[in-house]
Amino acid sequence: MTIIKSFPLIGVLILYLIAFIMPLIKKNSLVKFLSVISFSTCLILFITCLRYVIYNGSYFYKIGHFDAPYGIEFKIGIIECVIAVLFAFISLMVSWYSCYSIEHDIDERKIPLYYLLINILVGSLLGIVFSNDMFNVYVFIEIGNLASCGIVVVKGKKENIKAGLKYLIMSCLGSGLVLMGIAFLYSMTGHLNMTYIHESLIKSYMNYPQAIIITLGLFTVGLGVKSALFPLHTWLPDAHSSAPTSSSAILSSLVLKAYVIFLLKILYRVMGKEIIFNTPILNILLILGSLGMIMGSILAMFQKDLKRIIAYSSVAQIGYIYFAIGLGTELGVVMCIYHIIGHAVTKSALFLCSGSIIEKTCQKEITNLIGVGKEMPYTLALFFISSLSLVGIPLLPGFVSKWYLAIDSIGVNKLLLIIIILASSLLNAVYYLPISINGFFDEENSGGKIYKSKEKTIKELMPIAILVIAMFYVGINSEGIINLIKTALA
Amino acid sequence: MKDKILNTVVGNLIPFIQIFGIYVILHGHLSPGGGFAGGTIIGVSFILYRIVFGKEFSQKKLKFSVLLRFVTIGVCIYGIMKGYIFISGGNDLHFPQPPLGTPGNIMSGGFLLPLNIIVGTVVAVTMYFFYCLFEEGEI
Amino acid sequence: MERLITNYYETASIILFGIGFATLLLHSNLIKKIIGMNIMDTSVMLFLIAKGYIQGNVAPIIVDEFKGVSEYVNPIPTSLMLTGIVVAVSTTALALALTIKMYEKYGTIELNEILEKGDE
Amino acid sequence: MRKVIAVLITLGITIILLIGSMDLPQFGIEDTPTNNDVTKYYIENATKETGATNIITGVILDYRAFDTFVESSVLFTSAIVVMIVLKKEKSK
Repeated sequence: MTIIKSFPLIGVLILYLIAFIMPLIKKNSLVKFLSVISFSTCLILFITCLRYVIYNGSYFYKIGHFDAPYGIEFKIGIIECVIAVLFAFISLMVSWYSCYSIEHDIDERKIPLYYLLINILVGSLLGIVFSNDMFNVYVFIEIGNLASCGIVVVKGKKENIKAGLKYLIMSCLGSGLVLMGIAFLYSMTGHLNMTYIHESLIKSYMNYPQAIIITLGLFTVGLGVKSALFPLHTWLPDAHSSAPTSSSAILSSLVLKAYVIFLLKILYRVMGKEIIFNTPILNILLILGSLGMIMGSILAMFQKDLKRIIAYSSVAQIGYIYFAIGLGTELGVVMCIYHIIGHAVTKSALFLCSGSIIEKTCQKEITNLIGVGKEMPYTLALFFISSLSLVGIPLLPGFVSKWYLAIDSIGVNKLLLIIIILASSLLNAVYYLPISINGFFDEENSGGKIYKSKEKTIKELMPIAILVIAMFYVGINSEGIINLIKTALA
Repeated sequence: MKDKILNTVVGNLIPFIQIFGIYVILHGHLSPGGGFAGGTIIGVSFILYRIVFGKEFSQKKLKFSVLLRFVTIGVCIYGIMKGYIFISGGNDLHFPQPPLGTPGNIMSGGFLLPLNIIVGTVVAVTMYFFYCLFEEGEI
Repeated sequence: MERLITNYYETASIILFGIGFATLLLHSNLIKKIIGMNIMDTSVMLFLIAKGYIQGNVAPIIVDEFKGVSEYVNPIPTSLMLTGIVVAVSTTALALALTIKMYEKYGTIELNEILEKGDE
Repeated sequence: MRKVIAVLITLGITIILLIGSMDLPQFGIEDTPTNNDVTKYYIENATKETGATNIITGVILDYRAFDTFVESSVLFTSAIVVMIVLKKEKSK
């Protein structure tokens, strides 16, 4: 049974190896098939590994023959496995969806290269989640950076190139700061393995009072740029709205989250509670998160383009995640991870729905989409259900995380924060609900159009439907998921 | 470029550049250098070839499909070889491995030499790709 | 402040980092921005390399015979930066490629002019 | 105005980093946290365990081989992305 221990590594290697042979394949259908097969294999492997970890506890997995401080190692715990299952599941659904519709977005000869980039991107994100070695994470961040830039520019339009260059420069700035942070940590401790850095820092952090704070600042700003923390989010709307539909779904539901996981690792596994509670870092994250929750929604209200609205809403949701980290309690960390799961499922469903609406009607502006519910009732219904989750209707994941965040704010005696959560939910309702309501009930614009003329076939809507069912599962089974994450933290 | 002196000089120079690159790759585990440095040197020789002899001629000699196959299969073998070592090491299985040999010989160091050669190939071809794409947009 | 003078290598690389950052922010020319990015990357590499240096020791390559553990400099920063250099090369290549494409689409590489022209 | 803000941000970052680097150990001496057991282990055992007399090659291709594997994928990926961006399609 020891072979189960190497399943995470095998998953990452399978994604990379299948990606490497893709440029040699001439038939596009075979490439799509290979991509779907690789993601489903990963999903099976990670689910097996999750079951193993739940029964046997977390473990360290050395890569190669050499033990921890000399070689590189993975740390596989419950949280890592849950996130890995989530990533594999969502990328499987997105690549299944893209099988039917990718030809509308990009040139036919670039399709094998596109699937190659998606495979490499997901592999690198899994690497960031699993790895227990700082420099290894940095290399994974860089490859993810290149691949995510690649899936933005693959369309080849003017605005894609501009958004891609902006994204590349901003995220290079971010990874430069992260590398500087790693250099500071290395010169203070002499280790690159997170566990050993922690042991060494606990002994000697009193010797470096300023350097510790500066290191934390470097990591926060660097990863904040990459995960679109509020004042540093300027690249996100362009990149996410101009990319092909399936790329936007992956970028906003997976890529941003992996960096948050890395920041969590820095805060709790590398630094430890002793150190971070002596610095103002958590309060800063709390303030920036609250600002992001409010400002992201306000900025989204002024947008005309459907995909830009959803992109700005990502800024607001990232605000929730940082808000949860900033609370600084155990429940806060649990809700951060729960919100990562809930938001990933919801946001990918939203992007895929809006992508199919835009693809079929060829209209991007929401004022032109009035009455679209008569033509595409099922797609718009799925969109409506997913947007209800972000607004915060009971049973759906958005509500659960808002509820527990409010309880936690009472727990730390910051009642003002509840007002921020309520205001943010209201603002979400203000810009999400009109889209669906106008789509369904506005009769004027739909005169003369044939009913259901542009609806996608059931086969093409299946991935979105499965994502929405998964969303219900995450919402209804919230108790079980939260308890699972709690056992991992204890 | 149609210049006789240039063609002759470069035609005679390129083999020496390539031999130097191969030397750096093969001695990667014994002396300064290795796959990246040597690969760059060989890549430079390809680029020089393309500058001097022109697009059509070098496209015949260095075909895009062949080069692409070199890179992809090279990286694939790298992944399989290293994956074998990773999994055998991570599970403490001790699968058979090539012998380490006497340090200082070229044929020593187990997988180090083949890995250096693969890295060198990948780097050389990638450098050549970069040049061609930046210059003309074709390979 | 004395530490800044004894740590002159780190001080110089941090100032270099500042120069790169300023280049990135101040210039609107895309090529200059990329140069600034490169200077930043290089300065971080110098910073890390400096961590491995020990005065009077030789490079970690065994010539003829093993001299003893305390005769060689630290090999870890060097090997990390070998990786870092390749990463920087790849990123620079992609940024330059995007710049070429920008020039084809907009006819200029000044960011101000591109923003003025808009997406029409 | 933008330029003044940019200069101020740069100066701020530089000064903050300089303050941070004042805490760090001295440059060029042997008695620092970076020259610890791991370094000594690498120097002592690299030739025995990997067969390389160039210790750096031993470290990047054997002890930290996973880094190098990902790194060659970085190079491969960037070649692919540059190809996507710049390759002209032959008109058929």
